[in-house]
Amino acid sequence: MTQFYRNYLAVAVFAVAALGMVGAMLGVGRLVRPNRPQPEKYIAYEAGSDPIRGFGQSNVRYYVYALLFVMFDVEAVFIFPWAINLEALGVSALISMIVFILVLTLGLVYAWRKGVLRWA
Amino acid sequence: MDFPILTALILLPFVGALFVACLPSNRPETIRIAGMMTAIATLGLTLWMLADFETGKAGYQFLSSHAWFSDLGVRYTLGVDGISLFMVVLNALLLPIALLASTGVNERAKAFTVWLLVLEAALMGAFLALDLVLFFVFFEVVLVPMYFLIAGWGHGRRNYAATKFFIYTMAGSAFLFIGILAVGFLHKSSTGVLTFDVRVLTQWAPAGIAPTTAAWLFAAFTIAFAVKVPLVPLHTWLPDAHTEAPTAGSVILAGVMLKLGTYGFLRFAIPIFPAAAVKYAPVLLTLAVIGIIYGAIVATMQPDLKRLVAYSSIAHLGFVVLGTFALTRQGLDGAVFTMLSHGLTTGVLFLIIGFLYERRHTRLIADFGGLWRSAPIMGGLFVVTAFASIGLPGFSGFVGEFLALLGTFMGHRWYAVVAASGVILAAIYLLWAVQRAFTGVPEGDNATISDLNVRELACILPLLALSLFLGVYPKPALDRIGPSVKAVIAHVEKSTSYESPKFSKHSPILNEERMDHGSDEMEESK
Amino acid sequence: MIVTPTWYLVLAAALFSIGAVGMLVRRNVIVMFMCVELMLNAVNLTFVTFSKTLNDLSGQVAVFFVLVVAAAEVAIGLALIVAIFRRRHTGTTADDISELRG
Amino acid sequence: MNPLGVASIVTPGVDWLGVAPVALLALAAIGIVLQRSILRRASVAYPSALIVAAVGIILSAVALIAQWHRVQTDGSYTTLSKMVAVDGFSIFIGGVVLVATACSVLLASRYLDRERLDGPEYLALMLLSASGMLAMASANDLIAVFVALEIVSIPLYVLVAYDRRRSTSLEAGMKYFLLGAFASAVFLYGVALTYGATGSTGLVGIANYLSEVTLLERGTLLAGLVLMLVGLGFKVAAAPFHMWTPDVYQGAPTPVTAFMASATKAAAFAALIRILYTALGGSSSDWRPLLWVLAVLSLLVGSIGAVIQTDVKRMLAYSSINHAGFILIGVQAGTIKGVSSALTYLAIYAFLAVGSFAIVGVVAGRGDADSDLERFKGLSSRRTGLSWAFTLLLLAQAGVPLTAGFIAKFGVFSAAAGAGGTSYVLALIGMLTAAIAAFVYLRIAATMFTPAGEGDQVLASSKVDLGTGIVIWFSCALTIVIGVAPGFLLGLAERATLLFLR
Repeated sequence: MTQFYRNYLAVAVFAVAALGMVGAMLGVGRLVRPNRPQPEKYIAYEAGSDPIRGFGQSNVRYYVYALLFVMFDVEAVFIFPWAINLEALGVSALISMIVFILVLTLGLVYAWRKGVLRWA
Repeated sequence: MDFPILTALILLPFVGALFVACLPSNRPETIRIAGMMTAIATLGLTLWMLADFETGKAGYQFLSSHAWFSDLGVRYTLGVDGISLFMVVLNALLLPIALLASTGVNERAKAFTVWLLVLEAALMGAFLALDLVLFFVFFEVVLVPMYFLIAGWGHGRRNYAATKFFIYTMAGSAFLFIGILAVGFLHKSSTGVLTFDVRVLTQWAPAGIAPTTAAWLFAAFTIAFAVKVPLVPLHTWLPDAHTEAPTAGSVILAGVMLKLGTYGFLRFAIPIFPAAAVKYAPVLLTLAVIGIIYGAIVATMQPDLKRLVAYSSIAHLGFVVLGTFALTRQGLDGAVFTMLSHGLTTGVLFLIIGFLYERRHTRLIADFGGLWRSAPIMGGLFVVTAFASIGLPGFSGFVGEFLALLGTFMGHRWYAVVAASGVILAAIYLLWAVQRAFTGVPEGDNATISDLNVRELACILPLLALSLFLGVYPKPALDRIGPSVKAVIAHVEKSTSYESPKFSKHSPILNEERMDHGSDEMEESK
Repeated sequence: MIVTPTWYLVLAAALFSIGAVGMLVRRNVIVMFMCVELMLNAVNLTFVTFSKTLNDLSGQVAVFFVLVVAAAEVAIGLALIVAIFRRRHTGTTADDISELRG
Repeated sequence: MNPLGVASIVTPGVDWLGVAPVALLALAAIGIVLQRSILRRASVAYPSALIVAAVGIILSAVALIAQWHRVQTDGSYTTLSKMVAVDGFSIFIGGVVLVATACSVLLASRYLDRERLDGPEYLALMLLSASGMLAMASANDLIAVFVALEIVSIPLYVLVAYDRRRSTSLEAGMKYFLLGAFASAVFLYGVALTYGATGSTGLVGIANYLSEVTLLERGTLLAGLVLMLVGLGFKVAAAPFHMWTPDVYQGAPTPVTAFMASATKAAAFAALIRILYTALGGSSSDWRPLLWVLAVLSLLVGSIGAVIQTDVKRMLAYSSINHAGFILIGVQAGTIKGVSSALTYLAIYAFLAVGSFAIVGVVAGRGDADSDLERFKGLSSRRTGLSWAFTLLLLAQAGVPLTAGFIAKFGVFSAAAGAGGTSYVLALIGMLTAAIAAFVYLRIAATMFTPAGEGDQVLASSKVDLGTGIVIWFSCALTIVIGVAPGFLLGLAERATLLFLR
């Protein structure tokens, strides 16, 4: 196999892994979640806000999720360059990144413990 | 001197103030006694210094000097000479009297006593400091106790008066501070040493600073001192402050604090910038004359006794500035002597007005009348004091103002002539006030007014006696003032082309030989 | 037509000015907030352009930091806006929020 | 070396002592968040968070002292590939920030309890902000300055709006956030332009480039300089970038105001001084006139603006603008003396501000309800000690001799006199505005000593708790001690400036 194809092999492996991961997550979700069909769940904008009275005040919760998402999204800015050079950077960089992610995780844990993630 | 007597003079009232501050505030008698003891001890120390003071020497005595904050070239340097000596004595003398006169202050007596003692300490420091920055420190610190005395125990619009007083002086001293820094740093850039020592700068500055720069710096110093004196366009804080201040505050304010301005001219502005002082002397002489006439005329029209005396202070200090910027020995002698004498006589006037106010709760001349008949001792003493203040021969006021006018006459004839009319105006406003308030038939409350008691007499009599003594026999004071003043004139003459006018041999009244002792010409002129 | 680095710099300056002016002119808090973001991104463009012309990487590194900081500011800013709306249920202009004045 | 044969990248060496003060504070903040995640009971959470905060501050201070000794013997040094400078300057400012932080933490306990606010979060945010300030004091690279600035600001936005039930607090937070973010963006654009003009973001790199190359076209560099000055001008509350100050100082919880006035100002000035002196020291003729104008405007706006206020917190906010002007007098001198005088001023102003706001916090009472001047009427009869302490601090702020305020002003004025020329004019303006500002201070003092009339509503002020008491005593004692014997502080500032890395 040429070098050229070997590179693409990595892509293929990643593609399969990604598909598998998504499948596994959905499958596990299907196994775990309760199944109680209700008519309200089929209305558009089901998740909390009332479609009739328009864009109300009650959707503050979305912000919390958006904020959390932004924080973890930005994490990627540092993780990408780090990941590309991981081998060259050595162990100390690995430790640094672990610490970094731990700090971010701590934030998430804190938010969870404060009850921010609870919907109702 | 082994014992640092000058430091002790500053520290003693301050320590006394701290001690009083620690006493329980519900024991006003204890507080008063402790305050009085401190003030009397300070007076004793001052008298000891006065006794030890070597008459006939021009330089600073009892010198002591220590590093303070050396990074910035500031030293703690104290010394006393003939110019500051009597200011220190006056300060020490007036304070126990001010305390004694304030036994009626029952509201927050502790704070009152503490502030008065702090005021004394700060004033001592200002008169003794020989480092420009140290002087400035005390010059500014003085404002704080005085502010609280006026704002806390004053009358009427006391907050307004106190704030006006504070802001005026602080704005003035802004110029002084920049001037001080400029002198220090100019000295540094030419010699490499950062110092604010008056003795060093006085020797260096006349030749070391360019004439234009010196003129600007002289102006900066002058503004600050002119506010304090106060000279006429900058005087408006004084009537308010005096009127609203409690009696003790007025006594110290007029007696000692105003002299900080004239003292500043004599000690700093003239010796450091002699050329500028000579050049701009006419400006200051003019302001002084305006002050004398204006103060007297406005005093005549005042309905309020205290305001009247306040304006008369402006006139009296005009004489001091007049004598100072005459730049003659006689003029300076007269200036320093008037500083002392004005402290005594105006102090008494404020005291008597204060006692009157305690009885009648008014100071308006129109509310009084016929007091002499109901309170003969008070009336008599008031008239005597009025005479002393006018400058009747035989009282100290005469000696000072005569010398100041004489000194001015030698070099600036017309200024002296115009200023002399101020003496007549003084007679008009004071005697007219006496006539309205004390003569006639008493009516209503005026008829039942009680006469001065022993405590009040104890406040007044020493000052009056001293004024009388110095008026008859001024030699002890002039002997001590003379050499220092002579040195100032000699310094000005040495560092500029200025020559102070001397009496010509043909003078019909006096001649040069007789001028050697200040006391001689007094006897002559009588 | 050749697009030189100057074009990018001018574009960035224009974006920055639009943001700055918008910040000063607009009264809607969310729009003001967006203006700040616009300014930050104009700065990013400037950094990248200079990094390219100077052939120096530190400009691009700077962009990473700016991105992260901008995200953090978004988080705080939105949280503040939400808190204010919860508290008063009024409009979103800066004039509505003015109890403090001297 | 490694199996795939990739060339290894040399990561920058870390001098752990150099970053220890910053890291320890940040660690303490993280520790508080962690233990808050574990401990849920409020009664346990706050005391334990307080202990963590105290340990963090103390350890950070110990690290600073260790740095000081090391710098004394080995001289200044940089670490993290010249991003962080460890020198006398950074340590001095770090000390000021730590003291101010400790005081603000002491003030906070009572306040949080009184307002029923969540304590541990507050402490974590404050420590995080303080760690940013320490980083700012030693930031030796424009990007590091920016990141540090944001670490300072972002927690502060939250702290200002911390009292979410009070709409004024939220409003102040919003204002501070919008203007702060704007200022950061402006500052950052200045950084980008400076980077474009010199090809470096490191302060030493910029200085080297400017000393080697004569720029033909200085426009970009000057624009960068001006924009950076504008950005930092916002942070130090210098006019004409002061608009947010009165509103934010008034609306913020009082302990936060104290923290902002003392620590934030010190840190922002540290960054300003380091950028100007280290990176642009060679072109001081460019920035000195700019600072001159900033100083004059700050002096005038601060003093005159204060006169027309009726709220004590707003008065103190304007006075803080005025003080920024005084510090700028020292900075604009462009000399070593100027730096050391600015350091002295910052140190002195820090405890004056903390003490003053502590007292305002006590008087304003529950809900920070009302810091109106009327509220202070007759304070002397209700709280004699408190009113005297406040009077002392106010007099010191006015610059009355024998208080620390005089030493501060004396320092900056002698720096101005040493620089000569137009600095004299500046010094004179400064003194005159000090007289105007004195009017404001006296007005507050006079109000306290005016007995409350019949109609005046006398609300009960809250009690002085231990923490607040310590802070007030501490600042009053320092005011007098430094006022009478300033040698130690002046020597320390002098020493710190000599070890200033340039």
